[in-house]
Amino acid sequence: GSGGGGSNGADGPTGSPVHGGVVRVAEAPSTFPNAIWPFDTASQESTVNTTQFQQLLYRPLYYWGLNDKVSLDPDVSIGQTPTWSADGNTVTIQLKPWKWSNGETVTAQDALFWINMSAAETTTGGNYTPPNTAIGAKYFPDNIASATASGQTLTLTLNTQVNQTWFLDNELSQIVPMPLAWDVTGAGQQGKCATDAFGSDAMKSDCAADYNYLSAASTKGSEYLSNPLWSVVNGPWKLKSYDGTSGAYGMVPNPSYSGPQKPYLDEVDFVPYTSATKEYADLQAGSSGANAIDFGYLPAENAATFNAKNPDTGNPLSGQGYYTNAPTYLDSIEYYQINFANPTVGPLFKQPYFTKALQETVDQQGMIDGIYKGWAYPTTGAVPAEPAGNPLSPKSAAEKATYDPAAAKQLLSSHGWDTNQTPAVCTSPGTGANQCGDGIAAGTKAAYTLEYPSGSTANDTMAADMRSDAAKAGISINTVSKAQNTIGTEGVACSPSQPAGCQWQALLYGGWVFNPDYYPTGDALFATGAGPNIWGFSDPKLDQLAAKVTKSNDVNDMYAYEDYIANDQPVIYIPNTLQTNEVTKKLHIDAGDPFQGFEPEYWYYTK
Amino acid sequence: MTTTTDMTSDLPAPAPGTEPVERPRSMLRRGWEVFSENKLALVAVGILVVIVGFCFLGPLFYHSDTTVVDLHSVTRPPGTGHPLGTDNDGIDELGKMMAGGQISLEIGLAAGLIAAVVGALYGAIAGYLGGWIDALMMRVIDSLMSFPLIFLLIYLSSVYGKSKTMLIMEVGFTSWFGITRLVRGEALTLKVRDYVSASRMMGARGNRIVLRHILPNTIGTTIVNTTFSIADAVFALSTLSYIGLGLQAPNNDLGGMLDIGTNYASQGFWWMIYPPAIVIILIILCFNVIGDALRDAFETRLQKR
Amino acid sequence: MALLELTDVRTEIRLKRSVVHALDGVSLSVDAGQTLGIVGESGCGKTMTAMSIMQLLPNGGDVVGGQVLLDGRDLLQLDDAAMDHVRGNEIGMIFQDPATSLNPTMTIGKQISESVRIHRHASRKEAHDRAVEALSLVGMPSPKQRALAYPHELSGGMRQRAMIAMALANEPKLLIADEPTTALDVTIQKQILELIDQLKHRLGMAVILVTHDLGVIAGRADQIAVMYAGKVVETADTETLYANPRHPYTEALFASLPERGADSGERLYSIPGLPPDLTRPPAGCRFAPRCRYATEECRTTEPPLDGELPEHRFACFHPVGEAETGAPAQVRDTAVTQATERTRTVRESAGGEPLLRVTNLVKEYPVTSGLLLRRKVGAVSAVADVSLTVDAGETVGVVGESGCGKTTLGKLIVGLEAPTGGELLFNGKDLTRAPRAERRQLRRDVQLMFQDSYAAMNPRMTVRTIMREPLDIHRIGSPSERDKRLREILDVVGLPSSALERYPHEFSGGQRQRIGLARALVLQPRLIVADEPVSALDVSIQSQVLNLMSDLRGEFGLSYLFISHDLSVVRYLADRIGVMYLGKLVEVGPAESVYSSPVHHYTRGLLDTVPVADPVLEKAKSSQGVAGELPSAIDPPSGCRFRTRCAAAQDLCASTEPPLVAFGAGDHLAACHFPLREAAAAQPA
Amino acid sequence: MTAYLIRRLLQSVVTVFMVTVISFGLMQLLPGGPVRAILGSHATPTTIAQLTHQMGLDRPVYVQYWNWLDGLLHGNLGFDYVQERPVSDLLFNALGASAFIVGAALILALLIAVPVGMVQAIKRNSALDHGFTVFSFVAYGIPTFFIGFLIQQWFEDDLKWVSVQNQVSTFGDALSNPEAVVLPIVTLTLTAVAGYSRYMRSGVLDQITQEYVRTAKAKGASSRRTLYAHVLRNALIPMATLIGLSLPNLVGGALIVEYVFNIQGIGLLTTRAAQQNDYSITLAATLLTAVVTAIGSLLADLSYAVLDPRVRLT
Ligand SMILES: Nc1ncnc2c1ncn2[C@@H]1O[C@H](COP(=O)(O)OP(=O)(O)OP(=O)(O)O)[C@@H](O)[C@H]1O
Ligand SMILES: Nc1ncnc2c1ncn2[C@@H]1O[C@H](COP(=O)(O)OP(=O)(O)OP(=O)(O)O)[C@@H](O)[C@H]1O
Ligand SMILES: [Mg+2]
Ligand SMILES: [Mg+2]
Ligand code: NI
Repeated sequence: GSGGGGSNGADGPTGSPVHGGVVRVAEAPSTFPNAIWPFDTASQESTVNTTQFQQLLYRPLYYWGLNDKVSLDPDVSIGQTPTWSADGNTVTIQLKPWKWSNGETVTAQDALFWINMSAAETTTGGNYTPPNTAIGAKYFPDNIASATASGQTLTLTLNTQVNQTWFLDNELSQIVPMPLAWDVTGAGQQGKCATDAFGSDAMKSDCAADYNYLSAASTKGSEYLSNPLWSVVNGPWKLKSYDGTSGAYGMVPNPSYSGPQKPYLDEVDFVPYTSATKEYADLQAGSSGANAIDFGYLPAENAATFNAKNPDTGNPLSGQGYYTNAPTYLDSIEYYQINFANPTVGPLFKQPYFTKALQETVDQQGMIDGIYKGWAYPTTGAVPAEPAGNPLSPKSAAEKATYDPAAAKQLLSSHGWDTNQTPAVCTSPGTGANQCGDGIAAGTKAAYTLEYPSGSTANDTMAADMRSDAAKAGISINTVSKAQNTIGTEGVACSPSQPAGCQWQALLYGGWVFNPDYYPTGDALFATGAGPNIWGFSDPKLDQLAAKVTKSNDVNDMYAYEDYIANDQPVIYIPNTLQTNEVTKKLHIDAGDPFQGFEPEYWYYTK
Repeated sequence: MTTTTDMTSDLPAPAPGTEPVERPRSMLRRGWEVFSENKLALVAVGILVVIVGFCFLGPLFYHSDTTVVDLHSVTRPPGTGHPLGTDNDGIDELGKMMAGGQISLEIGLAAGLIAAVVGALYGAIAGYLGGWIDALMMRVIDSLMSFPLIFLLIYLSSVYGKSKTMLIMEVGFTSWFGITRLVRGEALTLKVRDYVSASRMMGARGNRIVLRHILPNTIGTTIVNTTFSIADAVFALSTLSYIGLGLQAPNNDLGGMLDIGTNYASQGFWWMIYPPAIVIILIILCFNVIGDALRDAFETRLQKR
Repeated sequence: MALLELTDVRTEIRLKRSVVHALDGVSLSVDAGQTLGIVGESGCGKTMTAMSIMQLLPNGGDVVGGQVLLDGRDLLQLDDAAMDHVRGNEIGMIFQDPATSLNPTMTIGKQISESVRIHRHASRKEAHDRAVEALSLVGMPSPKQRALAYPHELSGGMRQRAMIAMALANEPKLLIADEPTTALDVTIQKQILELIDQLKHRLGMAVILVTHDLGVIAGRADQIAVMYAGKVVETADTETLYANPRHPYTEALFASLPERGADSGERLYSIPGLPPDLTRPPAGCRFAPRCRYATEECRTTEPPLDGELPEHRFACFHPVGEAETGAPAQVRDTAVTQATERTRTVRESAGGEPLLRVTNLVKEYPVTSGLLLRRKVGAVSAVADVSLTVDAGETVGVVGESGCGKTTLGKLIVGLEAPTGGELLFNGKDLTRAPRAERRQLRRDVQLMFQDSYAAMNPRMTVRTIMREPLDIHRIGSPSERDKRLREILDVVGLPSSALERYPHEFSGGQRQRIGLARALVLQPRLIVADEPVSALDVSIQSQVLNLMSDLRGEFGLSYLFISHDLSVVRYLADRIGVMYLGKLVEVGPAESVYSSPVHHYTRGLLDTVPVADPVLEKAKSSQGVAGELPSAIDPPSGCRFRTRCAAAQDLCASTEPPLVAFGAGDHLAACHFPLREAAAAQPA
Repeated sequence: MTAYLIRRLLQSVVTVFMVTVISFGLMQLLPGGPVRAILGSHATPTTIAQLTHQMGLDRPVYVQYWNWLDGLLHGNLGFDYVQERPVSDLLFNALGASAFIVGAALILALLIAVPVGMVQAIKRNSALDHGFTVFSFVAYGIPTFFIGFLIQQWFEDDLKWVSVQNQVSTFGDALSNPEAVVLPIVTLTLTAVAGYSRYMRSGVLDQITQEYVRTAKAKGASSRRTLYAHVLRNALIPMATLIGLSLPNLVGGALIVEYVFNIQGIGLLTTRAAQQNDYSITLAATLLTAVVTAIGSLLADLSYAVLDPRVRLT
């Protein structure tokens, strides 16, 4: 959160800020940014890449997170509040004349560059959701009829009715102005993507040429510093060092940053770790050493039981010079993905009774208490219950996580499964009410493989617990731990047109932070064919409801969507965890924003 | 006896044939005597027997379910119901150690035996054939031995998988080079021994010489080094598990238990670390001590005492 | 007063579970300028005596009683530092195997000068000069350069010279030589013994010469002590002892010597049984269990070391030989010399095709060099153009220095090596070129008896498996027939059939050699190639094996090709003898003829070199034997290969290779341009 | 001696060549072939065909091998499709820290093990000997990672003698941050000392029973002199080959301590790559370490040849 953040006592020392100093931040185990260009593919779209790396360098048109709420921060945004034409078909945006570090002004052309790129690169762009013609739903940029830039003014004409909140929160929020210095197709070869007319054929090929060059350069870690492309920034920070082998990188203030809140610190270093154990060992060495970690995290197994009033209670590293600030409730839901289109287990997951039974075997509260010691809260549906600011329907606000393996078992046996063995076996195939369901042959086993990220004891335990509890209901989960990256590359979209991506059965990769789809309509996540929806989930009714939200300004449409999806099970929910930070006592940081971003420009040492 | 073979003169000397063919202690007996003189080795055998009993027979007497996770009783210190406490999954540590020890031992032994068979055969054949073939076969071993084992193992396990059978093959594959070298060295000296010449002169072929004469005489080396390679296999396996490239949950070997346990070191949950660590160290230690004693026993085999 | 005097020395070696009573009351003395010889079977305590003097006993060893007086000073009372000063300074010592007794990573010059530096506190330079001096003293050629050589760069003889130089660098009063020549060739042995003798005179020191060889000691020692089982059983001056041994053990040792039986054709005497186990030495006379004169008294009471004359003492209640009065001894017929007539075989085939005909046999081993592709850069000429016949029932002996190609010849004949050239006809059929099946058949008729039967038996197999192996390989008979055959053969070689179930290591050396012979006999061969079958055995056991071989020859009509470096053994058994030198057969002929009137200078030298167990003969020998060392077989001398060591060599010898020509009657042939006697008029084809 | 040197050199050229053949073979044996391994299981036939062609994998094996080898000789270890970087970039970066740790541990271990083994042999069966024997057995029996863990526990967490928070990846890093590498080096040294000291002990014992030692004593050399002038040198010579033989072990140990102590060396890189099924790095690192150890053993052997006069003639 920006702006008024920091009022909370748990944000640390309240003395007056000092300018200067270096902060060393511990990275999560084996996790570090690997793409610098803020135009990510689906697999590059991770919080590490976007909010902990790219956004420090390249500021989006609209910046979210005000006072730790799901709310736009107008000061930090480049774009002024958009103005709508009366008919609601045209929206005009004035860009503040911020400067790129190469001296050029951030103009509407820069925003159009991004829009053109996203219109050309629909197959590669990670945020793209294809139009659903069956229900007449269109998403960005398919819902744009024309886009023009003139000086600081960006004008977009729509070809469909939209919910304006949604359009700002979920569509305009994606736009990241790109410097014209990037409009190149090779070193020193001028491109035309930024200047082509939106939607023209020339735009498609010109942008593709730019894309090929930029996307390749974006992953060449060894050239981040040497490649002039990436020296042009407009964020508060610029890259000082980057080591693609270890994952270490450092940021220093961008002197030509034009926005508010210029950094206090001289430098922020991100320190890689291969294991949480090692990170913890370093924290234990104390915060005073020359190379001490100033901002780390406490592995779940070492945390004391969570005390919401004073998160610092029982902090094992108090003596080492650290305090624990109030945890950030991310605007997110946690789940693992089940592959509806997997030829083997897809038919199973397509049975609502089965996924419901599966969800019943997930002991969220048990995990929260047993694994996370209270540093977590249950995921109860598709719209985050925390933090404040989300449009929760009364029904979903009242939703509780349940755990009832006996009921789950009952569900299976009442649908034609022999649950006397694990895995249960379908004995009564067919589509009747008490039969296994469509596509499930006799003898099918209630079994699938769940891959989850290695390197964290908490994850291991969670997987073991889910396996153990599912077995109680006759469902056999084969849990396999793999590196986070591996799971990321494996979990590519699975669809009839991409059968090669359908190998995996279930993946615990990480949940969804509603960023930049800040309005949790689900169109960018659960809609048929949505970019992140790689698990082949498709519910025509749901698509319709979601599409309706994008068009109507009525919040009841949102509630209708929510209440519908509450009885659906697009994913299997698991607890949302709260990160336990360990911060050097001299360092003031306010609670992080709900979008998992790092905002080190707000951090300072106190006198 | 005919007169011509009567070696006695008319002198009062006993016929040489009736010389007492005194039966000295047999080779095995003598080996055992040397071995059993080594008190440390006897203790090691004892400990190993206890550990094997603990791992394989223990579950018959001590019942615990090592598959059911119980998040309401995680990381309990030792106490009633859980003599060695519980782990982060709420699983009884003692029962888990039995299961983990079983797997560690099974893989270690199987891999060690594979190494012994492959290594001894390869070495004996290379040594016997000699010349170009030997040179080539040994360069292969040289280069395989240049690979740091753990690198090779990491590669193999990440590529070919981490199931029990694959791990046996992988660990087995990486542990036969040492035996091969030694056996080959011995084969080189054995094949020029007179008894091999004698056999060759009688018309014996290569396979007979390798199988009947060379291999049996390298058995000492092979046994001694199998013992060591079992220790090494257990060692390697635990390392592999520790870095997360060994067996996958819910099949945990002792190394995997340590991997988890060490995460809780700063919490003071000693029962998740030291019991499995001690068992694994004891297994490795015992096999090494036994191997050492066996080597002594085999080396002094023909020594007059 | 004697220079060194041992009184009642008792030495024990403490093992883990037992104590070896290695020396039990040994009393000896040596005077300055005298040589004391110590003889006895293996394990009787010769080395322990030497080591007790030097106080260099193995781990656990300790002198537990007695006195070792050197110049009246008891060495046993000295502390470590003082003893260090005695070793190498007052007493020098040389060991059996110069190859292992020298530090492999230090130049010999350094090793010698170390001794000088320790005792004389000499500077590096002085010590080095002294080392070079010592090397020239021991007759090392070009001592200056050799001082800089490492042991492995020297030949065996030179190494032993270096050892001697080291021992003598400080001109000690006493030199102890423990089997100084056992590891060396006869010709070198002679040179080394001569050298020690010379140096003894030159330096006026006392020498203790330890050996198991009665011949070696005969010509060298002034006094002799015969040891048995940790005790001195007889001691006398050399002439007396050889002429009139009083202890039955000494007597038996002499009777076992093949040279004593060679002329007479008598069976050799062999001492039954084995020496006692010194961890539990028997009460009474230790020789009693093996003694043919032993009585009850011998088994209970220990005989004192005593005698009619103080110079000749023996520990026996029933001495043999002549009681002495101080007058010159008269050799008496002892029981031994009345041994039965040895069964002489009759040579079956005179004329006709011999059993084995070797013609122009050549074997060269390639010498390779090069990096990856091993190029052949030369050849070891191991056997060069040898022609030889063995008739049925005949024993042909082959003698020669080490490395002359004897073993290679044997291997070629039994088919363990393929010849480079020449022909091997067995029974008229070519052994190397016959069809495979026939060759297999022929091979069965030629068997090899190894020098070390123990090494020739797989230690992991029982005697049954070992002996059955030839039958198994050739698939002869049913299993029960095979076993029957084994038992028969064992019976023949005088072993009980219970031996079948045992392992080789459970037998004594002599028994093993019998098993080796038995195995060779299993296939009922017609020719046995025996490669040094007795050279690893003690004389007493050696005689058993020789007797057995000789007996079997008659029973089975066997022929032997008998290979040995020991001329006396060959002479005892062989009908004809071939002398090899550096791959060549230089002389061949009937045994008597070759011995009594050798033609080739090499044969002559060899005969002179071989020590004979007769002090009179031995001391009378004037010739130096064969000088120098065997040249390399890689690049053998041109012409006559012996010319480099031959006193009679002339230019002709270098340019032309002498052919084998007949000398005298029979088939006595020799290859020499300047023979010791005139060639026969008619040359054989 | 030159002949020996050259032969040994050629031998290790052959060995290194074999190392590359084996590595290449391992790469070929990847399930589904190298391309599928690179692209992952979800690759489409067209992308597979594309990359297959691009990598030249549709050519005969020997051509592929040749091209691959040619690349190796030019420092090209392949391209990592997971991290999208040339493998050599990644590897050479990480080599420094590993080299420092291995080198330091090797030297330290020898400095400790040689005198320890010697003393053990001389004072054979004394309490000291038994003590060290037990120590080396135990040190040998404890998995390296656990030794590392214990050392970290004691020195870093409990005693707080060192605090290690530095990221070390290059040789220079290691040199300038001794605190960061001291514990890993201690760990590795401990394991190495165990092996070396036992070897040294038995080497000295071997030599002590040699006959030339008896000769030296017969010369009147004192026990001290015998030991230093004769036994020690001869016992040290075979240590040279031992160093060569133990190098792979040491490098393997380095991998583990890097993992435990978070040193950004080649071991950690490999482990991480393996955890991410990033075969090209794992394989290249394996190959690289094998080549380095092969060269190491060569050097050890050569020093053996220099030390032992007996080798010179052969
Ligand atoms: N290191 C040792 N440990 C135990 N016993 C030994 C040792 N050395 C010699 N002996 C025993 O001491 C006795 C005397 O041995 P010694 O070496 O003096 O015999 P030897 O007469 O020199 O024999 P050889 O002719 O074989 O050299 C033998 O019984 C032998 O077994
Ligand atoms: N396999 C071999 N390769 C190369 N050279 C050999 C081989 N075997 C023997 N020689 C050489 O051939 C020559 C004759 O050796 P051989 O063993 O026949 O001699 P020998 O007379 O039996 O000697 P000894 O009395 O020592 O047994 C020697 O110079 C020896 O070095
Ligand atoms: Mg001796
Ligand atoms: Mg020979
Ligand atoms: Ni804030």
